Amino acid sequence: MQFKATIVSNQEVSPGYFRMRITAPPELAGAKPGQFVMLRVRDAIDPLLRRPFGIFDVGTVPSEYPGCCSSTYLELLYKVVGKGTETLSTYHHGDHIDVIAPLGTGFDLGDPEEEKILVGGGIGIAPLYYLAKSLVERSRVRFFLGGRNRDDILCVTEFERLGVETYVSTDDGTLGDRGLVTEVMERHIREDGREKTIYACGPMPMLKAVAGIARQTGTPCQVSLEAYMACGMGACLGCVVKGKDHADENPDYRCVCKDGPVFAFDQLMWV
Amino acid sequence: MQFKATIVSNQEVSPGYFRMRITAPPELAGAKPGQFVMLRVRDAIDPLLRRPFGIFDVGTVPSEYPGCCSSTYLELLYKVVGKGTETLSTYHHGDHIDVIAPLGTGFDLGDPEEEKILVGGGIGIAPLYYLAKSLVERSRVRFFLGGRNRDDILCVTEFERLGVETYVSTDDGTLGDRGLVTEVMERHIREDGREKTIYACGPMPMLKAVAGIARQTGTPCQVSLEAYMACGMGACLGCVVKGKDHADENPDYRCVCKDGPVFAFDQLMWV
Amino acid sequence: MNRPDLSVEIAGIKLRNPVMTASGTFGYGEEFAEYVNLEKIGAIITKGLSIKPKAGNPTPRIQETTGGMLNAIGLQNVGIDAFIEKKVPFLRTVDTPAIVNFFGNTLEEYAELAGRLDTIPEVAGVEINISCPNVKHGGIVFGTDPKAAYSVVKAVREATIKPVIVKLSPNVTDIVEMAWACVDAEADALSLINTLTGMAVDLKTRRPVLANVTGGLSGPAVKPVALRMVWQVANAVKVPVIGIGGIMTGTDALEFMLAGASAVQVGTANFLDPAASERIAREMEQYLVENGISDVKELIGALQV
Amino acid sequence: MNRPDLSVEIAGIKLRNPVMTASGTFGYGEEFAEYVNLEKIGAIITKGLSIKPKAGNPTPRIQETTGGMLNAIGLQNVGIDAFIEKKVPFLRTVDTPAIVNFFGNTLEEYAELAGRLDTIPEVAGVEINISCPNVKHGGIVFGTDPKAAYSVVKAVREATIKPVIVKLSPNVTDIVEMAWACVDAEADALSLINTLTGMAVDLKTRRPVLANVTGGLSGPAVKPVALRMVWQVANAVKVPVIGIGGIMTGTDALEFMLAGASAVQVGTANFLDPAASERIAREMEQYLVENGISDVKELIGALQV
Ligand SMILES: Cc1cc2nc3c(=O)[nH]c(=O)nc-3n(C[C@H](O)[C@H](O)[C@H](O)COP(=O)(O)OP(=O)(O)OC[C@H]3O[C@@H](n4cnc5c(N)ncnc54)[C@H](O)[C@@H]3O)c2cc1C
Ligand SMILES: Cc1cc2nc3c(=O)[nH]c(=O)nc-3n(C[C@H](O)[C@H](O)[C@H](O)COP(=O)(O)OP(=O)(O)OC[C@H]3O[C@@H](n4cnc5c(N)ncnc54)[C@H](O)[C@@H]3O)c2cc1C
Ligand SMILES: Cc1cc2nc3c(=O)[nH]c(=O)nc-3n(C[C@H](O)[C@H](O)[C@H](O)COP(=O)(O)O)c2cc1C
Ligand SMILES: Cc1cc2nc3c(=O)[nH]c(=O)nc-3n(C[C@H](O)[C@H](O)[C@H](O)COP(=O)(O)O)c2cc1C
Ligand code: FES
Ligand code: FES
Repeated sequence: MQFKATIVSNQEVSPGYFRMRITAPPELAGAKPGQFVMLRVRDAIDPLLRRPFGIFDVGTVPSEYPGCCSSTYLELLYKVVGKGTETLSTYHHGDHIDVIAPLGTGFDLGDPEEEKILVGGGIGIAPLYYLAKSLVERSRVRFFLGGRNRDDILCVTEFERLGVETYVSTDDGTLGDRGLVTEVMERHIREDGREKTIYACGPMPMLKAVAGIARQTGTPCQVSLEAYMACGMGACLGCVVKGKDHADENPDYRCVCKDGPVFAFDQLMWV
Repeated sequence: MQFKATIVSNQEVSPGYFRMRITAPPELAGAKPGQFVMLRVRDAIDPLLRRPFGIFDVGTVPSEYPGCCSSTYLELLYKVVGKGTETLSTYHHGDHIDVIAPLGTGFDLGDPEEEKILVGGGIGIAPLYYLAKSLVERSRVRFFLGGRNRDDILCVTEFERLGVETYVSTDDGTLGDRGLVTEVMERHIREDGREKTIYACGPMPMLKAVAGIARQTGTPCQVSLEAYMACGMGACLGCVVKGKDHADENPDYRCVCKDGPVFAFDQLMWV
Repeated sequence: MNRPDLSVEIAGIKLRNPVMTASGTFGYGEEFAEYVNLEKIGAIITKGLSIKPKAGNPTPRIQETTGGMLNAIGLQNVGIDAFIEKKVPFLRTVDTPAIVNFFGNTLEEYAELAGRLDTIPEVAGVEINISCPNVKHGGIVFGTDPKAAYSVVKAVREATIKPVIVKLSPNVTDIVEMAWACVDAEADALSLINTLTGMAVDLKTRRPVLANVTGGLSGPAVKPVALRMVWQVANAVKVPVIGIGGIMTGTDALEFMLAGASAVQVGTANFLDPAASERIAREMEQYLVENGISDVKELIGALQV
Repeated sequence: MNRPDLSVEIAGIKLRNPVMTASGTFGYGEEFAEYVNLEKIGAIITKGLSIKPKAGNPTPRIQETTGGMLNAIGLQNVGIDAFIEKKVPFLRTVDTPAIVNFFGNTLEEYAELAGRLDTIPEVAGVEINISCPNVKHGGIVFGTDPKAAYSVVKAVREATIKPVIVKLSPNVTDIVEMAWACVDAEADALSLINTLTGMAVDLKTRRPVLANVTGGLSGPAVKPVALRMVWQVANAVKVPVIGIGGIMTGTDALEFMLAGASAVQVGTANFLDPAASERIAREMEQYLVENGISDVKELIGALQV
């Protein structure tokens, strides 16, 4: 659905990373982890297109006035990389923004009995918090979180507060283990033989490594992808990725916006 | 010169009309009445071009800190008509804006002995306040101010405080006399035989009427024109008006930005 | 005042208002049903169709530019069989004309597809894309050479009795010459403009941003070019002209009508505001009401030059 | 690291850096002297010149559009006599090459003007405007027909030994064909793009905004089209190509160089930021320093496709 949201708060949580809370209609309380929003950053033509962001969290707070109904909010976590996110970062409590949400399919929460392994690279943790929140009530959840340096490591406390075991690694060793998050994750999951599912979001090289590990270890794995998007609703075909059966004569393109952004890793063509 | 100014204040003085004070380098204290500024409304591409505004006032205030030097300010008076002025109207104390000023030639203050007649239509009064301030020390000044209705009549008190005799008229009679400002002005100036000069700024039909009166009564008259501008410095030739000798074979185009915006009425071709 | 009359007729297709959705920016209608009341717009034009399914270009396929966007989708589409099976059933439920945009790689393909579309009752008319700049053999020749345009329009004309709209490419020296060729071949209406060919470069990677290198520019950035071409063509031909290019508001749409368009298409605007087409129709109606104009057709070509 | 080398040579004209100012947007240099250190830019290209003074079009002559602007100045200029008398003396005082952009109404006028410019020592080279879309007989034919372009370039070539740059119009089906024609006629370099023909309409008055009805579109809106054409032409010809169209920043300029331009021109940007040309040269230098590139010429055509 399309709605005008009011910005509740917009805070820089680490240099260049912001966490923003916006109001939402009650229907949004039903958004699934892994779904995303399209924001119209300004009510003008620059930037022109909407910008996609994962849903970091969804919640409902009781009204401040007794007898009034409660209100729903959405949270986003974003990194400033260009003019859209720069503009977003200037917004204050009380400013308004046009939102389309929830979009896309979400993560499949799967079997509660099995263990859940979450892997996030940099800003790729954005959709994983709401996922962790939904999973941790029913399953054991371990969260592997990596970045180039300590500034890229966000919201560890929030994840730990959920009761999620959190493992941090950075490329330069400035926080947690030194090394790639995928290496750390692989070491841990190879140790035990429990049934598990991997959920991953982050840069493409990380996702490729995760998919490789999933294939080798025979572990089910869901990945959340990014792509340039114009419409966000499966109409423009700008955001496609190749599905596993893709061939030029018999195209199997999937829309990241509509068929995804979450895909089972074995549904995609990784080369 | 080009400089970054800080906005000191930006107040709505009548519905849709704003008065804005910005900081300026000390050199601006030498700006002449009738000169103008080009503002870059946003440091972005929308709006793309700078917007021209007359200088409503210039002044110098002593510093708040003893021993520190004094500081210069510029004031603008503007009407919200489109996206540039709309954006301007949202600025607050402390915001910054890129300015080129002073531009153009100003009014010729002429002989102090003669009487000065100022005629302003709507937002056309913007350059007349600073002019009145400069004239009133030396000459008798009468100011005729017209608008469609009372909301278009601005800053009467400010003019009166200078010691200027102010005559208000509106098309609908909601403030001052009912009727066109040019009719009111004509009635007054025909009454006496004193030497005078007319200074006028406002919409084209008003300026044409003023020029007609000046011609008939043989009164010297300076008009301040508006035009679409791109550069403001005589380079693009976007803003030209026809000079009195204009012919297609022998063009006599004058740049409003550089040769004007103030012209002696008899230097222009009025048809 | 009574509600103003917004209806127009294009090549025999009756539209409740002049706002259609541009091909490739509105999917098959269904995708936008949640955001737009499809029965409040003039017509739905569906994504460019070919006989066989088409893969399109590698990604990245889109890039924002100043005031516009580049796309190099490469005409990915489901092909006519899947269209009939999966898309037509939805269109049948909507009481708004569906116009099918299509293309071929050869004259024969154009004619074959036109023939098959002719048999589908849900298809109110066809729009021939002779101008897609993305596909090497998918229109580039037809769209920039008047003789080729003539023959493709002729071939389609002979294969269908449905109204035939020809969509013109702006990437030509003389748009009027192209328009004449299409009208000579008995096009019922012309729509313009398709996208201007452009390119974006990434300084960091030293590569073109689009995998296809070049792409089609659309959005408000191209509106002045579109208006100019619509004005030129509307002054030169007798068939109705449909204005396309950077239309974001009711005012934009009405400007195209003044320049001579009998209807308009809304493309890129659907991405920023999925309800754009319905909103634009509403804004047009508001304008008519506020200005006491009883019939939008009064404005067609009413520009005083 | 030593300061990187930003110098380039275009048709024998040595430039300290690749940034020139585009004709018509920088007057005769003098107008901007207060805002730009003219000795920090590559070259000054002066306002389009004709033999006799030219009145240009009625006003309004300019209109802002989304991400760009339309102009229909109509080539108003002082004529060659006043140019020599009033503008050359200033240019003489500036240690930066001055390139004179000019046009004629006939082949003979082009040749005559080229001959007169040939005798002025302060003129480092000439840029032929064969592409102005505003004046009915002032370039529209020369700029869109390869044969006419060939003959005008040939006529100029024979009238001057100064470096000859030909400025191409983007309003053509095939820009490469135009480029070839000019190179065949021995142009020393090509510059592109001139403005795209566009139009704006005022709904309130129901009139065209520009008195001339149509005008030339420039600014960031046209950059994708300009980049595409520069890339096409640079890949097709051996002479240096000068990139023009919507350049606002050092990054924009470097993108054009990757696409194959040996130098660039800055037009509309001078209006928003009168110091734009100097700033863009500085930003280019900064980029080279930050990326350890010792010579800007390494980037020319370095796009990996
Ligand atoms: C489904 C989805 C969910 C996303 N969730 C988040 C999120 O939760 N938090 C977050 O910070 N970011 C997220 N992104 C990425 C985010 O959309 C882009 O960072 C944002 O659109 C950039 O806008 P901009 O105007 O600031 O940058 P631009 O000026 O548009 O571009 C700056 C740089 O960012 C890159 N970029 C721009 N758009 C995208 C894109 N859509 N995908 C990948 N790279 C891009 C460009 O290549 C360029 O290098 C998500 C993207 C998708 C597709
Ligand atoms: C020398 C000069 C001095 C001026 N001084 C003042 C002043 O002191 N106070 C003030 O409020 N305005 C002044 N103006 C007019 C002011 O520049 C325009 O109102 C402003 O540029 C409009 O910008 P916008 O983006 O809000 O409107 P836009 O969206 O650009 O246009 C909105 C409407 O305003 C008209 N308009 C736009 N620009 C101009 C222009 N340059 N001249 C005339 N009409 C225009 C358009 O035709 C359109 O109808 C002056 C103009 C000039 C040339
Ligand atoms: C993503 C995208 C896909 C498009 N696909 C098609 C297409 O399949 N067939 C076609 O004729 N035009 C296609 N177009 C062109 C549009 O229909 C329209 O002509 C163009 O975008 C200009 O209008 P606009 O500025 O309103 O977007 C496409 C445009 C975009 C942006
Ligand atoms: C106001 C204006 C006047 C121009 N006059 C000329 C001219 O006299 N001769 C010419 O060859 N190009 C002229 N041009 C075109 C520019 O030189 C340049 O090619 C075009 O503006 C594109 O560059 P830009 O997007 O950086 O402005 C003019 C452009 C503008 C905006
Ligand atoms: S963004 Fe348009 S189809 Fe996915
Ligand atoms: S605004 Fe450019 S010459 Fe006056």
